[in-house]
Amino acid sequence: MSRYSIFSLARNALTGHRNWPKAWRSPNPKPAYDVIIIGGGGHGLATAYYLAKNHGVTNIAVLEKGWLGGGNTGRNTTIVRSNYALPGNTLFYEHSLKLWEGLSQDLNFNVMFSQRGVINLAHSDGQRDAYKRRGNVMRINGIDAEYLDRDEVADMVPLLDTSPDARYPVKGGLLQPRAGTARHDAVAWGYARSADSYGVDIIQNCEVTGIDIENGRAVGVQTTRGAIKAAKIGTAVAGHTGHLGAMAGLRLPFETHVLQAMVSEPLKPCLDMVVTSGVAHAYISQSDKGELVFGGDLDFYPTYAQRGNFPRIEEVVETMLTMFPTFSRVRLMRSWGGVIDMTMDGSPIICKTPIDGFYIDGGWCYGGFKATPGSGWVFAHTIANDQPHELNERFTLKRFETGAVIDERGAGATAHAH
Amino acid sequence: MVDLNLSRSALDGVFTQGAFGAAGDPGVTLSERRGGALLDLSTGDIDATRRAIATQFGVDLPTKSGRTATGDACRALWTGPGHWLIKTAPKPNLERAWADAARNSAVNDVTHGRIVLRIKGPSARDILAKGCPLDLHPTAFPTGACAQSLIGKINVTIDCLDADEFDITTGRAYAKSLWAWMTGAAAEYGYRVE
Amino acid sequence: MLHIACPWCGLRAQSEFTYANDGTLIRPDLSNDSIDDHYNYVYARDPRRGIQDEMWRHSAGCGQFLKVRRDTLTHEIHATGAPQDDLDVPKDDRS
Amino acid sequence: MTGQVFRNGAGGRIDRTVPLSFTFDGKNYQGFQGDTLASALLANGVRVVGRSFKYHRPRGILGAGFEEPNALVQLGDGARTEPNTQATRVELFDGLTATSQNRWPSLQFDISAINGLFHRLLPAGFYYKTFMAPANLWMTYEKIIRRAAGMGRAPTQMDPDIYARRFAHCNVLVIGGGPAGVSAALAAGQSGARVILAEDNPQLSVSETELADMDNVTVLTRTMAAAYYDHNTLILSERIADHKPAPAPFETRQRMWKVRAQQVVLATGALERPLVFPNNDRPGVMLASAAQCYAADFAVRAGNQAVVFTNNDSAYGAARDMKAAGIDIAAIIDTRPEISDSTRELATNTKVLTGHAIIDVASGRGGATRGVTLKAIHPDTGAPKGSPIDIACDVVAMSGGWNPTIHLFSQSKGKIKYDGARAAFVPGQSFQQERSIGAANGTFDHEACIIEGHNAGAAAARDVGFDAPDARTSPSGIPPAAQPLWSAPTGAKRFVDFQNDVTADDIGLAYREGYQSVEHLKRYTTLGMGTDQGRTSNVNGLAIMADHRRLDIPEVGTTTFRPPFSPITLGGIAGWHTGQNFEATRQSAMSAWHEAQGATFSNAGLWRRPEYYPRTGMTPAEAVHHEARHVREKVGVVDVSTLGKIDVQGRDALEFLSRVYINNLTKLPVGKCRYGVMLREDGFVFDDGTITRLAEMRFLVTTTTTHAGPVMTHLEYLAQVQWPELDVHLLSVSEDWAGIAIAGPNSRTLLSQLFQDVDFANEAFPFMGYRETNAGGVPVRLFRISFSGEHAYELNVPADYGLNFWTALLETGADLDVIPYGTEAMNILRIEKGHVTGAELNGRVTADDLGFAGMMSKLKPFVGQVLARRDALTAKGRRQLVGLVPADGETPIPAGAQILADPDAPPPEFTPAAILGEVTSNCYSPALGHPIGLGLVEDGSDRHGDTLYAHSPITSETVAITLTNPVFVDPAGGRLHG
Repeated sequence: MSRYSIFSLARNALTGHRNWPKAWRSPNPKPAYDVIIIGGGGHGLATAYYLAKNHGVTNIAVLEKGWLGGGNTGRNTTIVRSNYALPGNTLFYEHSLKLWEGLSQDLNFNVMFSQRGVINLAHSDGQRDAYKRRGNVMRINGIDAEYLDRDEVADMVPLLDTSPDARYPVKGGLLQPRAGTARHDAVAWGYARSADSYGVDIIQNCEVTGIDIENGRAVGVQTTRGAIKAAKIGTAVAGHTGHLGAMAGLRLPFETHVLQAMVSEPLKPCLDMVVTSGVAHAYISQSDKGELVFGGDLDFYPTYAQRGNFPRIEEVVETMLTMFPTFSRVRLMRSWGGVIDMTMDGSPIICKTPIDGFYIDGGWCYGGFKATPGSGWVFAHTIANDQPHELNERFTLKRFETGAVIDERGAGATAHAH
Repeated sequence: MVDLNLSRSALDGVFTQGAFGAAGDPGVTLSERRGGALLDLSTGDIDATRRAIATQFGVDLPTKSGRTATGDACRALWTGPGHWLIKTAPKPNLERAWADAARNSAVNDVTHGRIVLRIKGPSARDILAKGCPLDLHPTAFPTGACAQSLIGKINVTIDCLDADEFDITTGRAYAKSLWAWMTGAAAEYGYRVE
Repeated sequence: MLHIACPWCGLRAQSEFTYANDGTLIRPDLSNDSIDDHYNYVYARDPRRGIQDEMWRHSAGCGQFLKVRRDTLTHEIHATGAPQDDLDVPKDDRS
Repeated sequence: MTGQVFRNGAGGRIDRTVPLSFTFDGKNYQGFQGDTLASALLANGVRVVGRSFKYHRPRGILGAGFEEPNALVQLGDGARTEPNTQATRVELFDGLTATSQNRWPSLQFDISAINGLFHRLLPAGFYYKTFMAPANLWMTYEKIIRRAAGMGRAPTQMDPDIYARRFAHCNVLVIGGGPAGVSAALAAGQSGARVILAEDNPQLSVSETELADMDNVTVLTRTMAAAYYDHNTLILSERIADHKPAPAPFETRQRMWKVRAQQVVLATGALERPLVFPNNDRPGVMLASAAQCYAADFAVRAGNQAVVFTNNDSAYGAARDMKAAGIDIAAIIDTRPEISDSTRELATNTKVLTGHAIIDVASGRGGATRGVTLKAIHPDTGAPKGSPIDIACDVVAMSGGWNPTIHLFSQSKGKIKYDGARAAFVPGQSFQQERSIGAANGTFDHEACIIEGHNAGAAAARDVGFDAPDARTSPSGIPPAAQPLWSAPTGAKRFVDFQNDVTADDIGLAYREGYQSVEHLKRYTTLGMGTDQGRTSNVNGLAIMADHRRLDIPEVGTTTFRPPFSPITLGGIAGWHTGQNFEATRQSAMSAWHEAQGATFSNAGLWRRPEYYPRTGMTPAEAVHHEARHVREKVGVVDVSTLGKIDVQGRDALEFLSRVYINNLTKLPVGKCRYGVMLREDGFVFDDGTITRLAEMRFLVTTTTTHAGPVMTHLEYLAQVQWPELDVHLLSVSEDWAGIAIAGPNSRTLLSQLFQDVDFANEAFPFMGYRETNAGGVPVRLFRISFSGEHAYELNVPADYGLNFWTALLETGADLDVIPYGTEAMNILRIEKGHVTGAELNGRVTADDLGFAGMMSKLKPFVGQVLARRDALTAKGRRQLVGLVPADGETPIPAGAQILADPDAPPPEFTPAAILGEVTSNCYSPALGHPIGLGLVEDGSDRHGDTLYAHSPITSETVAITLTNPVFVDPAGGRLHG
């Protein structure tokens, strides 16, 4: 792998940038691999990378039905944080955040992880206490968190409406200073390039159409580019886990929903933090290009179509302008949708399945992007060792049968309320 | 002893009479309707209930969705399968009488849980269309039609009394918000409050 | 924006409706105390890329739940009916 | 007319009798009514209007409409300022002010243009390869990058304007008021169908009086179709007042139409493509159609001397119109080796060089074009050859062919296809009830457009049952002019995406590095990601990538066209529903009274509830404590109208409730209440409230304020979907009844005075009893229930009487020292009594966790019963409700604290910290004289008397606490029952 740096950039400038190598190869699939990862998004590529780097497994194929990072890796609002309250989530997301902190250097690819801070706004006394409760869990677990009062929030986010007579007045907020945003596409590309350098075969335009199971054991996959054998098969196919599970005969506690996101036209810097509101669900930040990036709730009906409808856009924009009234004359530039696996408790599933050699990583609900490094790290561990790491031992399928659900919102067994 | 029988509208003190908004001929007149009774009627036995209501109120309950029927001092709005909103002059103890007499059905006196706003004038349909997703074109929503839908984010029942005249019923607690919406929506056309 | 034909009120805008649940779920009998059966009712789902039956509620209309046969890839709605209706039976033939 | 040196004395669609003044970058200019800002700037000879995004190169006006990537200005200032506005779509008005963007300190001298010198270091994606070391400097680098990026500035003052949304329905919606669209609207309108025609320009392209006379046709001008969603729903953005200095009083600035159309006709036209050649971004290089438009519509000469550069026939018409407007056409450069005779006829007396191409553009003062260099090109490879020819000019009018505007078609899920003859993507199979016509369909012939429009409009109307005019025969067989795509194969800075500074070399680099799929290309180079969303760049970019990959363009594919078609204001999308109007507010019958008393309010769902009533001489906390203490000592009244209330009637009402509550209700007689708990299907606690049997087959159940909606939905779902055989009728009556709780030792006396016909004696009206009475003709419901733990009642009266009863209670009870209390005091009272609410009912607790196990009937099945038996819900170590008191008897228990045995334990690595529980509620108890709290603690029921720590590092508080029974006040219930 040719190293990226200001020096290599200068050197290549002399030759008109004609000699840069491909970031990753485009090999044809081999007949068999030690491990097949289905899904060439951030999670799948990260899994391949950590399998190679941490566990010495390099005979791996990553199968992607379209283009790398074309699922939710390239469709999210790029927020990275670890401000969770329940055991299972806290340390997992924190581990992921720590990996983010060294990711650009680890991958030698600038993923532009911007630790600008994430503020969750509290709009009532109850919410204030709930955020303190969460912040305390974080602190006790060694995760950074600060509680801000209204004036401190107003200082950090000057355009936010913090007036006491607002429809939902801001009472304060929970700040995680180390949280922030990252350049989403770069994460997929960075992992792809590094995984490739370990010899991982990244195969695009290769859709899995069937899982071969013999005697209760997964032995290979059928794809649009032929059958491929493998000793172990893992899926990391945000939004399509239920569908792939069904190929293997599993009924999973998922529904697939569409989540929309949108950006404004680019503006000079006017919002330095990521701000989320708890009353009306919305999250807003400003990209390095200057676009305001924002999103809110699901469209609230199951779908596999990567397109949403207008009522949700109206509601998200209403919320955004209620928070930031002066953005009224700013224009919406682009909106899009991504499909996500909504689990019945809002937390992910990273585990072995009842089928030997078949592993799933899914159920990321709203939160898959920030989990990318952590998810790949523990999923690689799980596949390599055939047992979970401590960090993902609660993310089982079994938890729904036993009742050991990880339900941050307390919304119960619905797939669209978390 | 204090007088306990003093009923107050949810819009008490919320509006004043007069002309507001854009200058010129007002697009609509807004007013609150008070004084009648509202009954919510739900039944699992439509035929028996229709007979009973015909006897008691002299109105033939509409069975087609979105239709109203008018009796002597009574108007019945279809609000769902086996479900009606009956607007009538107040009669004592309707609810109790019904509960004792009828089976497989329920009546609730909702007079005090709802408010009724009347909007009348050439801009009425345009104003409602600003918040209501129904097709309000006169051919699609003619005189005598009714529907439950939304205005803004508020659930409402819309009763088309005449070409440009509507009664809008909503929950009492939403009265101020609906009033704010109505006057906000009507301002560009100009409106009178009566 | 979706437009859904409420079996009682006719074609109405999406904003009057709320999605409720998988439309094929039948709650285990009251006498059934099998955890597995309740688990299947409450948690397990069969994802359908394509046409599936769903339960929606005409929440800002008549308040009734309705069954909606919808394509999850295209959002086309092929049929609607009352919760107990068999949508395979043409609308006019349903009892 | 001084200054408008590029304006002709006659011609165009402008009104010379209405001169308008405006400023650009602080300098005064003149234009006319009917101008756009762009046409007026050109008329005044303003060439440089902005700086490019990355290299800060001077840029001029490229287009004349939607396609414009360069001429983006900051419009206006103060509260009405608006960033990134396309000068080509701004209608000029008197007093308009505009400022160029993305330059500092000035448009003429921009410091960041130094980026241009380092351009070799800044190829596509350079930032992915650098700024990584040292790691801690990235946040500094990022600040600089952010400051350099952006474009316009967001307003920082409140927008004074009004926005509206509205719904509309029609049989046929026609998008586009060009010849095809107007023809379609006419044909559909003649059938009697309800038609809406939307056109972005201030007027239709043809004046059509017949259309205006049709009552069934609504023509919306200044209206842009922004999006095409499912089920034929389109979003239109109408600009009502943007062409004026400010809206009139009460006038809406912009109205967003949400149109549900049975049939849609898309007549959205086509946009011209630039050609890709070195320095094709110099100010003065513009689209031929734009130069033509300025000449014909605005009587503005884009310059004095033009070179027309084309690969197709359409530019010859442009050259003719430019020439007619007085622009000297130095030459027409055509990349095609040969052109037809008819084409050549269009260019009589003009020098035409076929088989040639521009290989460089020279710039003069301020960067503006002053000449071009040409070469002959190889007919097969397109490679320049031979000796260069220089031609002086100040305008280059280029045409690279036409892209049908298929954005809406694509948004509708229609399949687009590549048409090699037209060298463009055109609509293929429709998915929705939609037809594309005219230039949007690749039909460029005027007559053919009109006929296609007529036929589509008529067919659309016919499809929805109208009797529409017959189809006309199209003069078919008009071949599109051959328009091979051409781009200069070499040379520096051949811009493909002008707004984002993406060059042909960048695309080459993306190809070499493997970012070859169109989405990777877009994301790696930012091609097509600007505010123009790649309108002028996408197809050229695809063609260049296809060339590298040796594929045909359709094999490379296209990126998805995302809504909106062109950016629309956030204010327009939100309409009424922002700020105070974001959501409706629910008010109880007593709201106005609480407000008049100066109460502060909190939100509970949509409801506003009074928190406390200020008292002179007391701090807020003291006032709250006073209220709470007073209830325990005397009597208080509190507004509880917001509780959910559901009327349940029917033969099977009891059976139904037995199935949804954990309680055994069979022994609940008429006239009694019971405290009830509901589980979710998953076995966790859903909600609590009371069940009152009003009559044999009629019950009133209450819910918490916030769960009223979800509980009602849950009950309706069960009744309608799962148990339709039950005869049960549910109705939410939350708003029908005002609710007042009367609590305290004096409550019985107070009510006895007000309702003298009711026997309030304990035997006659015991705890959990229910009575109805009639007070002055008003039906009254009385419940002897208590949330505070005091001797207490709840009173329900029809809501219109609520305020009157409230004031009557206060008046009647004046001698008994009655006071109103708010939710804060209510919260204290219920904590003192160990009653649970939101923080305890957190969706993760079981009935047993809260001490309700005894209520769970074993005699009947109920919702949630089975899954509540699961291992994790019954295991040891679950968190249970406990009371908390500070070990020292005085230190407040911190809100939101976690409960631990060892607050000094170091943070864990992979196993979660040993947190035993959490503080769910806390307050100072006036009754006890010290702080108390409620918490959920592992095996808490067995730990009464243990001392642990309430640890709140986030507020730097750690307090030793003792675990107790959660009922602090009157655990024996003497007050309730007495």
